[in-house]
This record gives sequence, structure tokens and C-alpha cells, in this order.
Amino acid sequence: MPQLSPEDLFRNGIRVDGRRWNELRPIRMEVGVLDKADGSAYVEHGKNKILVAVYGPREAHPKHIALPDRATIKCRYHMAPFSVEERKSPAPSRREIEISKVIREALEPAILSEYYPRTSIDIFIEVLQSDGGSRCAGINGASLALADAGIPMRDLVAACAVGKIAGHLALDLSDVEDKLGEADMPVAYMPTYNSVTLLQMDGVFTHDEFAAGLELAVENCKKIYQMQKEALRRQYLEIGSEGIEANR
Amino acid sequence: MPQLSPEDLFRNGIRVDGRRWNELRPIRMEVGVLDKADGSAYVEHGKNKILVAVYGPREAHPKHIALPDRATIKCRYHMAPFSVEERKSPAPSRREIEISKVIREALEPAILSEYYPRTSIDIFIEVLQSDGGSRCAGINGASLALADAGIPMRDLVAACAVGKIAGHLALDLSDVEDKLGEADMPVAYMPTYNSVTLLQMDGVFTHDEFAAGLELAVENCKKIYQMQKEALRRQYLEIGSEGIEANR
Amino acid sequence: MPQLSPEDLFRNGIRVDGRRWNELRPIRMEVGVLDKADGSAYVEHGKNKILVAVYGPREAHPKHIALPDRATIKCRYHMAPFSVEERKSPAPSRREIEISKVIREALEPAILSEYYPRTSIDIFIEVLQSDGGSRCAGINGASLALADAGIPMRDLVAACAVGKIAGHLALDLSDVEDKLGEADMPVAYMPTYNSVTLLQMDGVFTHDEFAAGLELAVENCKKIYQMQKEALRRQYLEIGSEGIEANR
Amino acid sequence: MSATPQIPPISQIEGKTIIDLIASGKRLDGRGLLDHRGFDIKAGIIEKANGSAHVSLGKTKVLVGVKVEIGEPFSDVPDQGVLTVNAELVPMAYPLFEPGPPDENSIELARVVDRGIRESKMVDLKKLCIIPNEKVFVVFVDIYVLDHDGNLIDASAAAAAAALLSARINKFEVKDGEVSLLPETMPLPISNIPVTMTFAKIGGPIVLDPSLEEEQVMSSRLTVTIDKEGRLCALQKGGMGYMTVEDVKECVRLAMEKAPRIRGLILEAVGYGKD
Amino acid sequence: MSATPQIPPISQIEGKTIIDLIASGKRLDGRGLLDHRGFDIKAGIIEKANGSAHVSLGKTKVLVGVKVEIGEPFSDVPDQGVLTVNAELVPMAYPLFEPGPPDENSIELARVVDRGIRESKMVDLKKLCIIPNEKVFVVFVDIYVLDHDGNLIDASAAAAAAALLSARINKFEVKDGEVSLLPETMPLPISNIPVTMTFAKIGGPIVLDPSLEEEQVMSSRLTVTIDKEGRLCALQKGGMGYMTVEDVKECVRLAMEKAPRIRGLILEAVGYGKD
Amino acid sequence: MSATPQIPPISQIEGKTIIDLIASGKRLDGRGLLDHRGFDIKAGIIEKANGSAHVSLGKTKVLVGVKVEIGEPFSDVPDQGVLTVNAELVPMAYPLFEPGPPDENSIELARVVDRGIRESKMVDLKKLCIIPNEKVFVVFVDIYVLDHDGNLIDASAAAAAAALLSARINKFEVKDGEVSLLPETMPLPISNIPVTMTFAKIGGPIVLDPSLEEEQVMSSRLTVTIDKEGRLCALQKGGMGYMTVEDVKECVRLAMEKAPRIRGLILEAVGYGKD
Repeated sequence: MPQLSPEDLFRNGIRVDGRRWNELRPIRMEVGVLDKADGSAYVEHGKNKILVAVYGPREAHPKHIALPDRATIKCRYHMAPFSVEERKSPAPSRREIEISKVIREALEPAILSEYYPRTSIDIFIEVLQSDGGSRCAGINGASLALADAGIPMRDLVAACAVGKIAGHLALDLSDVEDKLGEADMPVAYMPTYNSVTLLQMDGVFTHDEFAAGLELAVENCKKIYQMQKEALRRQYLEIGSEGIEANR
Repeated sequence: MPQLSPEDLFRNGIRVDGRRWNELRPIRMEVGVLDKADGSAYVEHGKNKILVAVYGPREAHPKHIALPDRATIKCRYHMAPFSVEERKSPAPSRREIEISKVIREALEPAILSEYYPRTSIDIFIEVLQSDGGSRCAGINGASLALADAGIPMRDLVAACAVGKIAGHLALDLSDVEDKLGEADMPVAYMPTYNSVTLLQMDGVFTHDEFAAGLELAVENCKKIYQMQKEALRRQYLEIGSEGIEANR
Repeated sequence: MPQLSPEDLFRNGIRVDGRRWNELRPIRMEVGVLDKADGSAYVEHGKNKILVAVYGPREAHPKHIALPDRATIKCRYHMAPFSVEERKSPAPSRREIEISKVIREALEPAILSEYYPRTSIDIFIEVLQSDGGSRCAGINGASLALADAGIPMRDLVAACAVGKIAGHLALDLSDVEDKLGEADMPVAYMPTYNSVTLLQMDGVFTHDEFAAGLELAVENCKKIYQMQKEALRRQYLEIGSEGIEANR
Repeated sequence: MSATPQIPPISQIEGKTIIDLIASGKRLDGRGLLDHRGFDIKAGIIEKANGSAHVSLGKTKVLVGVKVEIGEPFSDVPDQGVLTVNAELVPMAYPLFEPGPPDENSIELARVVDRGIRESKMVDLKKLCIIPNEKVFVVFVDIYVLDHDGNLIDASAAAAAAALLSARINKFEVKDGEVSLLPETMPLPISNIPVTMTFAKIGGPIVLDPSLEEEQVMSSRLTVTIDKEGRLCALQKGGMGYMTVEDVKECVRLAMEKAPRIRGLILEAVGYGKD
Repeated sequence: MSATPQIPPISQIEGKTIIDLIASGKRLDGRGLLDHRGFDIKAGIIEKANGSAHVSLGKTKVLVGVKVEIGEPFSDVPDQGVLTVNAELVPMAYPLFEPGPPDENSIELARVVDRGIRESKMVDLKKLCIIPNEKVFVVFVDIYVLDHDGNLIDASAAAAAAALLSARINKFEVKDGEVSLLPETMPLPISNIPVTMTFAKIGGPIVLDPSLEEEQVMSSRLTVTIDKEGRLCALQKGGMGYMTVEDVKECVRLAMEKAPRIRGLILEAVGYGKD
Repeated sequence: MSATPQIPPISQIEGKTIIDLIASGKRLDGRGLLDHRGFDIKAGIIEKANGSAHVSLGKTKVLVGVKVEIGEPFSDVPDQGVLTVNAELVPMAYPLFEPGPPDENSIELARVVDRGIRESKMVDLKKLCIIPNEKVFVVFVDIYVLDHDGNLIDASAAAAAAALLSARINKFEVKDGEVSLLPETMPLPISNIPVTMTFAKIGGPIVLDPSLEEEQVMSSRLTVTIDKEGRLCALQKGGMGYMTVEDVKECVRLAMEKAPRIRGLILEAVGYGKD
């Protein structure tokens, strides 16, 4: 494979896949795609292909994880062995364990878990193909799967990342951009609360880059939020949709 | 070691260990060989040396495996590190895990487990030396150990394998025959029900080879069944033996 | 590093660190050094640096380890990855598992565990730096931490080792002495009962060497016992100290 | 250690309905006793894998990805590539599946699929040798069960076959003991296509392709793999009951009869032969 | 799999007291909302390690040891040394910590500290290459939490920085492809010093350096790492609640303002620069 | 982490009977306090192993297999073979043994047997070196406990000694750095024969070779290993109680006195010296 340099990623304002600095990759969302799960969603985000299932509220297992005043939220972010360039061992990596935690913490604020004490709400995110930004795409799918499972929520959580390539701010890095780029900052956001529920960053940002990047991320989370609502609307068109729509 | 070819294994109708195509290896069975176990048996089948212990019916452990309407049957097929050519790690291999399952399923139909709800009947098969056909020998020993433990049974389960070497059907393959042969099919059988409780096969059989092989296996399972009853009779001669003999 | 021979370790009756055959290394003991633990102690013994925490009596966890007539004593001897020359993997080694057991058994006789049925008393020994004799130093610290936690005890347990270097009996081997020496015998001792609660040995001792070595170990355990009491006295000077002092 | 499974909740009434229906030659979903549910096979959907296929068998969904890497041969077969099959029953697929290392069910699933591929010599492992004793292609077949509505074995075996048929690997050159991969690709060396069919005994009769509800009331199952010459290349009896000798013979006969149709579906899905 | 933690017992009254106090700009221990607890940093206390440091942050105590060994580089960066950060929450430190392999909390702790070191380029990994593709220095940073009274991240990050700054490794020679270590030592090649600060949102306000009780009532936390040029090099939001966009901006601004003081404390503790 | 064991059920009455009997110098099975149970040693029973032995000590049964393979030396002793002892308390042997990785009891058992073999220099590891730094013989001693009626250590140590004495390995040639094994075999290089004896303190008295019931009421045990020169080469105190200094001295004296007889039994069983 010919070696790319960071500069190759951003020529005349155009990125390797033809996007501009502030463009999202194509996103496709589908709700209710699995039979056994209580709720499910499938998200394609660029080349990311992500399936999310939600079970619950159901009996907490093992019992000692049950909480007296709220549902226990369980979350697993997991990559299929064939989802990445080099085959990944099926055992959970440290990266997957950390991401499972931050995704859980990104979704907790949105779930009205106090409605279901002593139960468990289980979120399974399977990355079937990964191409940079899979944690954000997983959060977007998980919000949809939670809604599909009928879990009452304060808001949908929408997520996307902002990075830096060859000194330029760039929205929604793909894998090759992330590897050669100088920074990556995934953001999860609840529009109704103007609040951040996930925020990570590695690389180097000046104060101004950070501030501009955060604005860009928030703006695009809002776009994704509209796509999420659209996906739910398509799924529930005939039924009429109150719960989740109350948040508009 | 000189390299053998499949043809070397079958010269003039005689196999490397002097057997004909339809001969079993020498089999020795002994019942009641351990002190702590509720039932036990020792089987030598060719160079296979296999010890089986049965505990139970006893309290199911951990409790959540208990079943309301029958005993839980637990089964472990395990090879000693020194039982094979190259030292085996003590951790259970995928092969051992699969064989533990199929042996359990071979014994389940024979055990009157509905007599002992909420308990556990535990079967431990230790392969002290392995030489091809150890799962069948383990089943033969486990039937004896169950009977020795006084577990009520519908029938004894008898098992042997049929394979193919250099195009010839051959009964009860040894390890070297299995490695160079073209097929191996272990069969476990309950004579009273003319039924198969374990059936596996790998290699290649035409329809006619399969049909003839199955007949051959069944016929020899019946012979092994007689040996099992003889072994129990030797052990219980003085006591008189009703339960198990009722099935004759 | 220049290769040492066993003879280099003992020249003109003087050991590499300047000690005579029957001298302990410098020992420093401090009690009550941690905030969260119910009792704690820090011991420096030569270059060994060992921290001990005690929690309990507290609810036994998991519940099935609870005993109807006494407290369950739990003990973990654990080495920090940076405590030894070559980085140690954090997973417990077979050596650490064995030492955890023998230290527990060295402390059990001293603890009045019958006072706290169904509870657990947990002892955590962390070797921050190891230099030969860490199990003995761990026992010395654990006795202090137990006393600091207010656990009622029959006696303090004091421990030290005796070894053999280049044919000479030698007290309290350091790591380099242990590696080149011919024998090492750690001893834990309860002075009030003139009893041994831990005894291990590897290497070669004649009968007379063993007998003299055991005497030497006992004599120095008594010295360490005085240091332990002194350390407790320093900590509890103002409070007055009855419980543990009753054993003097 | 293997233990009698906790049978998941199916009401006694529902169970009896299924058994009674089958006794009268019918099934809950309207199929005949020896019909498959609808088989939908899509190949090539994971671009980052060398091969992949998604199979729906009724509501059961399985995704298989094939990755091919360069590694070392086993010392007893130094001139052959390596094939390894792994299965994950991810908790997404079924309320009782739990995360963690493979249990006996996923190990059995992987090993039965493996045996079909291996014993039929589907992949010609000799052609996957690069430098004997040193470098060979290692083919990872990863079975990912996404939705469990029964008969995971047949869905997985079909998906594995389709994924292998669809896989492409880089051509390579060896110069002075160094391997270099070329940009052009080629298919895997395929020399057979096994077809796997699972029968369940429910009451007296035998049914093909049991659904989840049927698996919950079956007494036993028999999986039969048939190669393209119509020969048997793997068998696996499962379940806590038995089959009569006649049942077994009938299942093998039926599998031989029905294998060509399924093989046709797989070949059609991958467009094999157009290459 | 990650699960909502069992919040350890803190009485509702105590929780309310903390929240009310903070709402009025005060804290239980008398600090201002944006003050650190007392930072005590001691370097070089484990002689057998290449570097080490003990940090007390209030009653929180963390020990970090650095070991440097010779090993192989990763194949994708064959000319760079290896840095690996590991954290153990040993059961000594807190009643609810249990022995066993690292859980999500210790993994997150290690990875956040790792990112600060790695992204700031604190250790110049290129200078740790001995023979490209073959031998490099491997730097193990082991975080050992001894007493947990809150804000383990900041205490660990400071201890890791001090331990790396204090570390010395052997000089070496390469002759005919053989490495020999010389008796003289040298410091690690250090090119930056990251400073990590954690903020907690408790009720409306933001506080710096939360104590354990404060962590038990906080809705979320944000960890910010600042390099010596005053740039952001790592962020990590934690906890089950959210932060407003304004909260986030304010935390970043505050961290940039306060980083130089903490960097000064670390440098002072290790006496860096005297070498 | 080590925890006080659940003592298995022995009735208080039975326990008191044992203790009272021993106080009066007698034992439940009629032995004298310092007598072994019957020792039956059979060597060479696993043909696929290089060496093996089965020991019955009363109703306790232990099988030890020795496998010898070619592997790499440890880097700190590049000119020595490797010896490794492993013990499995398989669940067959006792109702409370559970399958799984070795627990503290099997690890202690293996390590105590290992120390006796290693410290007595039973196997001359230097003679197991094939090519220094590269290839040595690796000796695996696997202890398999089949029936547990007390005193596993002595039964295992005797079985390990007999298995090692009975073991045969292939002769070999080294040509141009390549090892080839020859068809002829030779015994392992044996230079000592350790004998291991375990004493239990039950009430006041000391008994030799405790049975399972005796182990359930003992306050502590002491294991003593004696080499063929009559010297002490390993000690291990176990159990939750203590021994007086005098008890310890007496056990060591008794072990030295009684070791030759047991060594004789082992040698007789393996027919050692006839080679």
C-alpha cells in the first residue's frame, strides 16, 4: 500500500473521500431489524456497519447488580473479528472495555431508568465493520434501539467526532484520517438539554481549535438527531409516535 | 519414526495390530474401583485406559443449575496431560468441551433423571491413556459407573466406532488408524430401544459404506453391552442384581 | 553485573552488606498508615518495602465462604509489578498463591476468629519492593495491621528466616544471598505459645544445622516481636493499650 | 463441564400444540415436515473481510466473515495452509446468550461447521502453502450469530460456505524467501461445496430445519453434511434424547436427496464461476 | 460488559450537605471550589524500579513504578520504543475494590493517563529505539492505587509524570547487532510534561479535584490534560450525568489556567533539570 | 486470594473419637501413631508417558506421569534442563474437588513435591542440556490425584519419585546444531532420591501419614523431605493451627529415622539399578 502523508488527506480543501472539512459521511439508519431483541437498529456511517440490540427492562442478572431505585444499564461495545483490517481476537480488548463504559455513561443521562427499579436494560453494540467513528455510530444506533424497545427517554443522544488533519479541523474522521491525523474528539450530545454526555479527545488542540471543534460537533450532532427522528418516524409512521416525539 | 501410508494399515485383510476389519480391540472392564466416588469403573480398550467416577444424586451446585422436574446431568471428559504423545495442557480444549457435551447427551436418554428432581448427577471421565476411540470407551465406562452408583437407568449405553482405512470399512480404529484413515464414526447405542444416543462422523462415506458401517457398529455395541453386563455381574454376583438386569 | 560466587557472600565472617551471620537487617515499622483500611502497617525490612491493610470483621463476600462458628480469614500476598528486578506480571503467580496460603495459616492461630462468626477478616499484603524475606516481613506487618484494626488476637506473630551461605548459617537472607545460598528457612513464631505457625524450608540442612537454625530464628522472632510491640506502643501511646498488651 | 441445559420457557400448551401438529404432518408456520424455511443468502457485504456472507433462514440471521492472513503452518502438516472456524453466539441474538468465552454450544457449532468444510476438502489447503515449513495462508472463518430462531448449524454452514466461495486473497510472489503481496486478487482454492442439513425428532416424526420452538420440544437432532459427490462427510447427533437406527438412516437418505438444491442456492448467491 | 455501578453507601443527608455547601460556593473540607487538595509528590522511592513516585492528593495515595526493559517494537512503528501504562486498584485501597484482572475502572484510569503521556509526546519514543525492527526499550508504567479518597486520575497522572521524569536507564552500545548495557545511566528522553486535571459537576457548579464523597454525589466529571505549550492533549468525560456545553468550555479554560502550577510541583519534586 | 476453607462435614462425635483415640496412642484404623498406611507403588503403567507410577497409600490413589520434551532453557540457567511439576486434584477424587484451574491446594501440593525433587537434586538438570542456550530436555511431572483419602503430599511425592526413576528418554545426537533423536533410550540422570513424610498434630500428639478423617481434625501438619544422605531438603507447615518448637524438632528427627524404609519401597517398585 502506498504510504500516505497527512498532507495527502487534505488537498485543496478536499479530503481523500471527496468530502469537505465540515461534511459528514453518508449515514443510513434502520430501526427494528432483529426478531429476538426488544429493540434494535442498524446504522451505516461511511463504511461503519453497526448493529445494536436492546433487551429490557428485564430481570437483572446476576441479581446482585440490581439497584433499588433505578434500572441497571448494561452496555457492551464489541467488534466482530472480521470488522477490522487485521483479524481481531474475540476476547474484549482494553479499548472495547473502555468504550463500553463511556458509551454507557453517554446513554445513562438520556434513559428514564428510575421508572424501572431492580431491572436491567441491556445494550449490545456489535461493530460488524469499523472505519473510524464507530463509538459515535454505536451511540446513534443505541439511541434508536432504546426507543424501539419502548424505553422511555429524556432525549435521543446523537454523536459525532471532530478531528484535525494536517492542521485543519475536519468533521467525522474515517479510519485512515484518524490514523494520520493530529487529533480526534468524539462528542455525544442531547439537543434538548444542550448537553454533552460523552466527550473524549486525544491529539493536540489549541484552545481555539477546541472551541471551534466543539461547536462543529454540536452542530452536526443536531443534524444526526434529525436523521434519528426521521428513522423512527419511518418505522412508526402508522402507529403515531408520542413518547419520543414529545422531546421535539 | 518411519512414515506409514494408509495402505500399510491394511495388508491382506490384516491390520497393523493383527486384527481383521471387523474385530474389536481387547476390552477389560472393572467396576467399583474408587473409594470416594459413589460409583466408578475402569475400562481398558486397546491401549485406552479410562477411569470414570459418578457422584450423585447430590445437591446441585451451583444452585441455579438445578431443574424442577429432573436431575441435572453433568459430564466432564478430560485427558490427563500424559495421556497423549505430546503433553496436553491441563486446561480443557475445545475438543474436550465438545466431547463432554456429546457424551452427556449420549447418557441422558438412559438415565431416569426424573426420579431425582433438583439434584445433580456428576460424571467424571478421566482419560489416563488415549489411543483412538476414547469417547466410546468413556461412554462404556460411564454406563458402568452410573450403574455402580445405583442410578436407575432405562438401559446401559454401549459405544464403539467404525471407520474406513484405505477404502476398507474397519471396526474400532486405533489412533494411528484414525490419523491415516479416511473416516471415523463413533456410535453409542441402547440395545433395548434399538436406538442411537451418540452419532458423530468425519471423513467421507458413500451411502452404502455408511449403511454397512452403522450395522457393524450396532452389532458390536451389542457385544460390548454383554461385556458391560458381565462386568456388573462379576461385581454384584454375591448381592444379586435386579435393577439393571431387568433390562435383559 | 559481575558474577558473585557463594564464597564472596561471606568473607571473614562478614556478609556483603556488612552484617555478621546472626544479624538482622534494619527494620522499620509504622502502624496506621492508610485512611480507608480498618487497620494498616508499613514495614521496611532491609530493602523490602511492604504495606499491609486489614478490613474487617465485615460481611463475608461472596456469602458462601461464611463460616457458622468463626470468621473467615482471607489473605492475599501480592507483589507490585515494579517490586522485583524484572517486571512482574500483575496476575498472581503460583508462588504468590502458595505464599498467600501459608501466611494465612501463619496468622490463623493468632486470631480469635471465633469472636466473629459469619464475618470475614481480609488481609492484603502488598510488596512494593522485594529483597528476600518478604513473606516474613509481610507476616510482621500483617500482625500489626490486625492489631491496628482492633481484631482480638492471642498473640502477635513474628517471623524471620535463617539460611545457609557457603556452608555457614546466616540470619535473614537478602535476595542475592538467597539466590546464591544453599538453604532458606522462613519461620513464623508466637512467643506466648513458644509455637511455630509458619515453617518452610528449601535447600539442604544437616540435622545440626537445622536445629541451630531453628533456635536462631526463634531468638530473632522474639526480637522482632519486641519491635512490633514498640511500634504499636508508639501508635497508641496516648490511648493506652490494653487488648494486645495483655499478652506480654 | 457440560450440564443439562435450562430449557427456556415455552408453555406446555404451546409445546403440546407443536408436537400434536407434527404428529399430524403439519407445522406451526405452515411448512411441510421436510421443508426448509426461506433461505436468503447475501455474499460480500463486509468489504474489509476477504469474504463474507449473511444468511437468513426464516428469522434466524447469521453473518460469517472470512479473513486470510499469513502465518505459520502446523508442524505436522508443514506444506498446508491453516483453516480455523470460530463461532460467537453474541448476546444480541437471544435473551439467554451471555457475553464471555465460547461455551459448549458455540464450540459445538464451530466444530460441526469446521468438520463439514474440512472433511469435504472444500478449501484445498495444500494450495495455501506459500513457503513450506515457514509461511502459509491462515483462513479464519468467523461465525457471528445475530438473531437466533433455531437451526443455527445449517444457517452458519451455508453462510460459511458462501463466505469462503466469495473470498478473494492477494496474489503473491516469493523472491529470496521473502513474500510480497501483489495488488491483484484471486479466489480461494475451492474444491468442494459441503451442504449441511439438520433434522429434529419431535415425538415420532422427523422434521427438517427446526425452528427455535421446535428445538425446545425436540428429543434429539441429527446434522448431516453432504459433499458435492453426494457422499456423507459429517454427522452430529445432538439433544437429550435418542434416534432409532431407522431414523438415522432416513435422515441420511433425505439429506443426500435434498443437498443439491441448497448447494444451488449458495452458488447462485455468490455468483460462483463467473470469475 | 459495563454496568451501572452500585453507588457505595453515602447517607442522603451527607450527600445533600455536600451539594448544598457547593451550591453556596463551599466544600466540606474548607477548600474553594477550584482548589486542589494538598499535593505531596515524592520521587525515587522504589530503588529497584527505573523510576518511581508516590503522590498524596489529600488522603488519596498512589504509587507509580517505571520499569524499562529491552523488547521488540510493534511492527507498524519498528523504529519506536514501546510505552505501556497499567493500573491496579488493589483491594487494600478501598473496601469495594476486589482482587482480579483489571476492571473497567482501572482500564479507564490507565488509558486516560496513557493518553496524556502519549499525546503530549512526553516520552520521545523514537529515541528509545535500539535496533530498528528488532530491539527497543519498553517502558512499563505501573500505577498502584494504595488509598482511594477520590480523584485517582489526577493523582495517578502526576505520579506517572514524576516517575517518568525521575527514571534512569542504562546507556548502551550496539556492536555487530549485539546490544550491551553500560554501567552509566541516563534519564529517559523527555520532551513534554502533561498535566491532568479533573473537574466534577455537583448540582450546578463545577469543582476541581473531587474527593471521594464528592465523586459519590457528582453527576459527571471531566478530565482535561494540558501539555507544556498550554494545548489540550486529552479529554475524558465520566459519570452518569451530563455537562452543558458551557461547563465543558469552562473546564478546559480553567485547566489551561491552572496547569503551570501543577507542572511546577511535579518538576520541583523530581528536581528535574539538575541532571 | 486464600480463605479459610469450609471444613467438610465430619460429625463432632467422630472427630472426638479420633482425638480421644490418638490421645491414648491408638488410631481408628488400628495403626500406631507413627506408622504409614500400606504403600503400594507400581511403576511404568502409562506406556505413552516417558515414566509413570501409581501409588496407593491406604485408600488414597495418585497417578504420576512424566513426559520429556525438547524445549528452551530459562535464560538465567542456559545450560540446564527444565523440570516442572504440576498437580491436578480432579473432581473424580473427592466430592469437594471442582474442575478448573489449579487452586491453592493443588499449587501447594505441586510446589512441595517440586521442592523435594529440586532441592535434593534428584534429577541432574545439567545433564539434560542438549545445546546450551538453545535446546534442553523439559521434564513435565504431572500429578493426578484419583482418590483422596488423606496425605496427598506423601503419596504424590512417592509417585513422582518412582515415575522419574522409571522414566526413559531417547538418546540423541547433535550434528551441525541439529538434534536428532535415536531409537535407543536411556534413563533420566538421577542423582538423589528424596523421601517425603507428613506428620499431623491432633490434640497433643503427632501422627504420621494422616488419613482424611485425621486431616479434618488435625490442628496442623508438617511435611519433611529427606535426601539420601539423610539431610533435610524441604519443610512445609500447613493447617490452621501451630506446632510447638519441640513438635517440629521431633518430626524432623522421626523423618530422618524413617526415610530409608520408604526409599527402599520406591526403589524396589521401580527395580532401579537393574538397567
